Amino acid sequence: GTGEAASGDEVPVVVGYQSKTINTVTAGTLLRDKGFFEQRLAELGKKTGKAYKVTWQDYDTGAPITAQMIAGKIDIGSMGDYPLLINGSRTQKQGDQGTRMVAVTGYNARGALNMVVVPPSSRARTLADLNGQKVSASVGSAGHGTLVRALGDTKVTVENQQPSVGASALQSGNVSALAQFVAWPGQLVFAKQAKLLYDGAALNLPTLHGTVVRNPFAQQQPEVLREFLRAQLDATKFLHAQPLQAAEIVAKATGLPVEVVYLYNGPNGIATFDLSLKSVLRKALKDDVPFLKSIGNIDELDVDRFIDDKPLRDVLEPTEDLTNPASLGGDPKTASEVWFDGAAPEPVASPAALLKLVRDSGKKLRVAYVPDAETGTRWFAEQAHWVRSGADLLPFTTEAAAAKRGAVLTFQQALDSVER
Amino acid sequence: MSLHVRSLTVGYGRSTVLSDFSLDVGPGEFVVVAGPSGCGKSTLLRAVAGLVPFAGSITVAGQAVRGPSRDRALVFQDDGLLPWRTAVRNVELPLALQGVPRTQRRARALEWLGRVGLTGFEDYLPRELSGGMRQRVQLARTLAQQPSVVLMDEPFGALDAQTRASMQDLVTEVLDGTTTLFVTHDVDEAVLLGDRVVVLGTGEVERRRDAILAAVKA
Amino acid sequence: MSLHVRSLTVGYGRSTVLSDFSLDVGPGEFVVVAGPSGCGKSTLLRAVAGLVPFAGSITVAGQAVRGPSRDRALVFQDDGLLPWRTAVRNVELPLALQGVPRTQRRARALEWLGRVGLTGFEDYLPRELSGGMRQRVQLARTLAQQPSVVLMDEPFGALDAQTRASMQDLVTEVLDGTTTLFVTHDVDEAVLLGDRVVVLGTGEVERRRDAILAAVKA
Amino acid sequence: MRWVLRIGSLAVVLVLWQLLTASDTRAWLRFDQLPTVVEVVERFAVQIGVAEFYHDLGASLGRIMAGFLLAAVLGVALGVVIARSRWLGDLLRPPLEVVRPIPAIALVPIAILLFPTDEQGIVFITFVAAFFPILVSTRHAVRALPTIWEDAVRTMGASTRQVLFRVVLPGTLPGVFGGLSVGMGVAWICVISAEMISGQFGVGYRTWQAYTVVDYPGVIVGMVTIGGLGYLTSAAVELLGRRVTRWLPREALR
Amino acid sequence: MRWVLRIGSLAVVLVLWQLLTASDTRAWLRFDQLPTVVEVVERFAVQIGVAEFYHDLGASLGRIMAGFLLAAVLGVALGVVIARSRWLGDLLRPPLEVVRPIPAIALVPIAILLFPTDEQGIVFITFVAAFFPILVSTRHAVRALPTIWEDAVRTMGASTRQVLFRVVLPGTLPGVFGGLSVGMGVAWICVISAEMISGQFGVGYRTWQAYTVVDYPGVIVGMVTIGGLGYLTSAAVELLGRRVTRWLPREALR
Ligand SMILES: Nc1ncnc2c1ncn2[C@@H]1O[C@H](COP(=O)(O)OP(=O)(O)OP(=O)(O)O)[C@@H](O)[C@H]1O
Ligand SMILES: Nc1ncnc2c1ncn2[C@@H]1O[C@H](COP(=O)(O)OP(=O)(O)OP(=O)(O)O)[C@@H](O)[C@H]1O
Ligand SMILES: [Mg+2]
Ligand SMILES: [Mg+2]
Repeated sequence: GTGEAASGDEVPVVVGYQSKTINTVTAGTLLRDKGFFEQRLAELGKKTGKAYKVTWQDYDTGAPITAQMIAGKIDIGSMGDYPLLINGSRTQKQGDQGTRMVAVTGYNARGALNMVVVPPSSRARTLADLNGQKVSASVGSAGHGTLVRALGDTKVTVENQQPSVGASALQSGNVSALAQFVAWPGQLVFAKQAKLLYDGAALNLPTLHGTVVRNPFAQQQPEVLREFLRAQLDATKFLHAQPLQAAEIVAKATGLPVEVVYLYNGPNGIATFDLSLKSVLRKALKDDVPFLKSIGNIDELDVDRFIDDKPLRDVLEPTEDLTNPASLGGDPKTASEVWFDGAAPEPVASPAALLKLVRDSGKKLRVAYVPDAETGTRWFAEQAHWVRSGADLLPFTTEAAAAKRGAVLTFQQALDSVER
Repeated sequence: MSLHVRSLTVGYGRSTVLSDFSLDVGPGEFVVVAGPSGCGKSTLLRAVAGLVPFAGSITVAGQAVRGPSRDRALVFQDDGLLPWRTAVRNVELPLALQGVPRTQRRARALEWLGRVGLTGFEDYLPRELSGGMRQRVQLARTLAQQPSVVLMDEPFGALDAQTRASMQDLVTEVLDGTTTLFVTHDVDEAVLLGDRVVVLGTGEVERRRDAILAAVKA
Repeated sequence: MSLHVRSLTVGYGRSTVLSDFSLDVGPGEFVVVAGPSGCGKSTLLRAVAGLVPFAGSITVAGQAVRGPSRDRALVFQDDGLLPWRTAVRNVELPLALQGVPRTQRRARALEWLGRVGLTGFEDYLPRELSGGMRQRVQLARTLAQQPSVVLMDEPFGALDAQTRASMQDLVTEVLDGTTTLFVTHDVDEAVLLGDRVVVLGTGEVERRRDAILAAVKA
Repeated sequence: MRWVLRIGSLAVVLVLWQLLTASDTRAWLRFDQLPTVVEVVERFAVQIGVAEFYHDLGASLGRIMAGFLLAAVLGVALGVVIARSRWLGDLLRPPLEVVRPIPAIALVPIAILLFPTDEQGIVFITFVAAFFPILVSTRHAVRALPTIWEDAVRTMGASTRQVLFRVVLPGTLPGVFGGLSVGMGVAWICVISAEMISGQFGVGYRTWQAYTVVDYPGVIVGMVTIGGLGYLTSAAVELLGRRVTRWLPREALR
Repeated sequence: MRWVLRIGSLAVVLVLWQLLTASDTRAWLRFDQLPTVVEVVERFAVQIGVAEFYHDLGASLGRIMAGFLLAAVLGVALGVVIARSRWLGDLLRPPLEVVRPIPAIALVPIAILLFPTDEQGIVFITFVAAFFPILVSTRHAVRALPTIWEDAVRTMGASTRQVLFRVVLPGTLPGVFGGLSVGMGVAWICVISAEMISGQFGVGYRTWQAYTVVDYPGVIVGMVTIGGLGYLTSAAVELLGRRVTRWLPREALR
């Protein structure tokens, strides 16, 4: 135990995080790299006269973090919505010895954090085309939940695999599709190893990641928890102010391409970073409980008891506002971004303007981001599906959504057809 | 020390090898055991050494035999040397087990090796020695142990006449006064060494040959 | 078949055991090899069997020896039986290797076991047999093989006088006309069986004892 | 009597576990969070009523047996070859020795990318797991084989092949069966890694699944099931081993 | 000459791999998605310039050595005891045999719950991995030991302890070293499972992390590193084994 093992003047704090789950960077990778937590603890130390020693542990999923928290070896952790619920239900038995969710790291109000991708050569256009085929998902993860809800009557065989195992299976052709959470879909699509079949935003159900703390730790070291939340707020503000720099830090620490991190964590990105435990998000968590119970992953969970926003209220004034504080400026429905080789990313007012700029500038394109015309999901312009609508060209994340609006163009065709 | 075997019965599961066999050996007596192949000579020696379970009783100096002891040494018919120890270290072994200090025991082992004619071979592993040489290392090892009862199972079977003669001399000298059971098929050897010859056979007859022996030894 | 050993030199790394040794054995001749313990008798037999590398030449019926062959069988001084095969299956082994059908080879093996006096022990594993019994199984195995050259390394060393005599009779009968090298320390045996005795020694002297033999055999 | 002792010792372990976990003992080792025997037994009782449980058992057993049999044949064959042929030994040992310590889980991506179907990949991983212990034990057993038996059959005119089948194989059986027993154990300890590929069923898959949702009684039911299956399969190997090595001198003492 | 062959054989394997992967061969086995040798070497070149790489090496080596040494001592001791004492054998074998096949990964949650620190848990898992092969090989080696050596020293008055140290241990060394070599290999194949606990560093941890971002060259660099370390440590065990078993008859033939 770390909190209770605090002996003398040294207070150990163990933080568990998932570097690759980039929706949690403000409580993990970025926070660690910027040293905000250590700085704040140093300040606190001056007042309390204690020294604080932070240990960071990086895991690939939420399960080991929960396991370590049950064992009393991790004090503060961060993970996605379903793992959060499992964490809460497993520790609920322990009563006051259990855990509490104290903050959100990031969320997507429509659910675009989860997607289904297929190999580039796949002929499938909609989920229904997967009927009778094998789809890889991590059962009990948010990606799985999205898949099940979106499938409706379509019958598929779910291969329950870890995300990385599923990615291998997708590449080898042993499964027809992969349903996963951030950053898998973006990463596979960016590496041209997959294309997007289904965007979770179509479900319009929020998905989120959050921070949990071990109750005994929160009670014994309330000021440390407070400083953690302050530091998480520091990291969130830094990400809002310096999205590119933040993306580069995360990319370097995780080995993910910066273009993928910037897709999710950049301005108007798929992930909105905000600590507030908004009521829509609480409701989303409660709505997930029956699903997890139905597949036998949890017994019961009192979400209201599990969520504790008192510590957070000491740190900030929570908000219910759903707009992304990291903004590109202009109309968030159309604001796009283009990133030429050797230059910094620059905002463009609309997808059509972006096409024109790319074609006319003659510069080599590194990556470009456009918002889906329907859901607003930020996506790679080159992997988007384009439809002409009057004088305008509209991007869609999936071919199925685009086809409903007219003839579907590739990025290259869209470039060629944009007005001079 | 006197050795008394009373109603000894030894069986190996499917066959009874010795049944109701008795033998008395006086202190310091040298008894030759003879008999046809497979009659149970080795079995008798192993029983006295305490290496096989038996029915009946065996006593040495009044003490019942319950298991092996350093007082009853056995020269095995098969090769009983430890293959990972050189000749000299095999001879050192009983001394080491008796707690003789390292330098002393090496000197004594080398001396015994010399007496069986193996000076120069002390660093050879058993697999580098000839059959007769290995028998002599075993002999040296047993003599170095200085037990009060010596059991020898065809110890000179692989030796040429000349080497055998000098080993016989050695044994006669060293084991003088030591109670000994000695298995051999060589009649001359039996006559030369034995105070008495016991012939195991189908009926486990014991034949006294004291008269003959007395005549020859005179 | 005639056997010619020319300038044979065998060494084991640290020691040269035989050097520049020559020997001629005529077809069907029975040569006894004798000599002090460790002089190289077993080494000579192993060289002729093709089991150790050597310098010089060994030819059998004009063919140079390059490795082991079924024409040159060896009765080992140590126990050469396969411990996982029963007595009869050990005797069957050379027959099996020669492709004799299963039923036939069992019958023949049983017959050979009978001739060495081991009827009733065919299902015993080697570890269940006495030393002399194992030697006889080895003998049966070699005779069953019917090689054209037989090499025997003290095959009767562990046998009592009576059994030894009957084995000698057997060998004389069966190996009549077979070229044989026979190591023994028993002078009577040498005289009885050998057409000629070769004594290996420090100088590898060869001593003809034909005269004596002729007198005894007459 | 012996069976009483054997079963009794298992019972003692269970009682100890129950006591330690139920009393939340925390003396250096911490038993407070581990599930109690009663919890596990309850879960087990539920599991054995579910058809899926038997499906898992069958699937895992089949995979392990396939991988193990392949490994037994190839491991013994290559072990003998490497130990006896200096040339082939020098050729094959370096790559094999470098591949040998590679973790079973690290083979998961390779197995998926290399093999057309999941089942092949799973069998491949169990094969690799069992293969190396068998190979190494066989190699060591061949090295320790006395030379006289081989010399004996060679003077009977045995060919290299006959020496292998008449002497080397039977003579090394005690060591080889040691390797087979270890190989069977290692195949089971890699069953989770292998079945990570599976995505649908198998005891290892189910156990890992329980862990990903931090369901400890589920994990322990999986472990007990694997322990039981592993015990049975190893016991079968050991029994067979005992039967074919009855000739060992020590066997007379039992 | 022998070294040329040994290194040559590794080179041939590498060239083959490069050819198969670079040409995207897909003939039953599918090499098209695997990284080429060149990609892996490039990544390796980057890795060996990073201080963290050496930190990982050191950490994993330390953990493996600690677990292995513990396993060697306990495995040999218990293996001998179980093989020689019928009573203790009946008592200890059932629980041990049931625990033996339990997957290393399945021990991860247990190790987390049971041990106060992560390092202890990691060493525990490597210990368990190496322990059973050593135990089983020792047990089999003791069973195959000729009886005559023991009889010989007992007639010299050796105590049970002396029989163990003078006969059983040296006599079983060939088999025990087979077990140690296998145990070392199995300890490495479980290093990823063990270091899943770590969350911070270690070669196994790093390899698994590379896989969680589907970085195949990174995974293969990890596998090669583990292969190399495993090779070196097993080679050390084998070398030591060869030195202490020079007395084997077959050693004269080398
Ligand atoms: N593997 C070996 N390594 C080294 N030296 C050996 C080896 N085998 C035999 N020797 C040596 O060769 C010599 C002759 O051995 P060999 O077995 O041929 O003797 P032998 O005449 O058969 O003796 P014995 O009558 O005692 O059986 C001995 O001095 C022995 O030490
Ligand atoms: N382990 C065993 N299992 C079964 N029978 C055995 C065992 N050991 C010995 N025997 C039998 O016991 C009998 C006597 O064997 P023992 O070795 O005592 O004979 P021996 O008189 O020493 O013969 P030899 O002169 O040939 O050495 C033999 O018939 C043998 O088959
Ligand atoms: Mg005998
Ligand atoms: Mg000899």
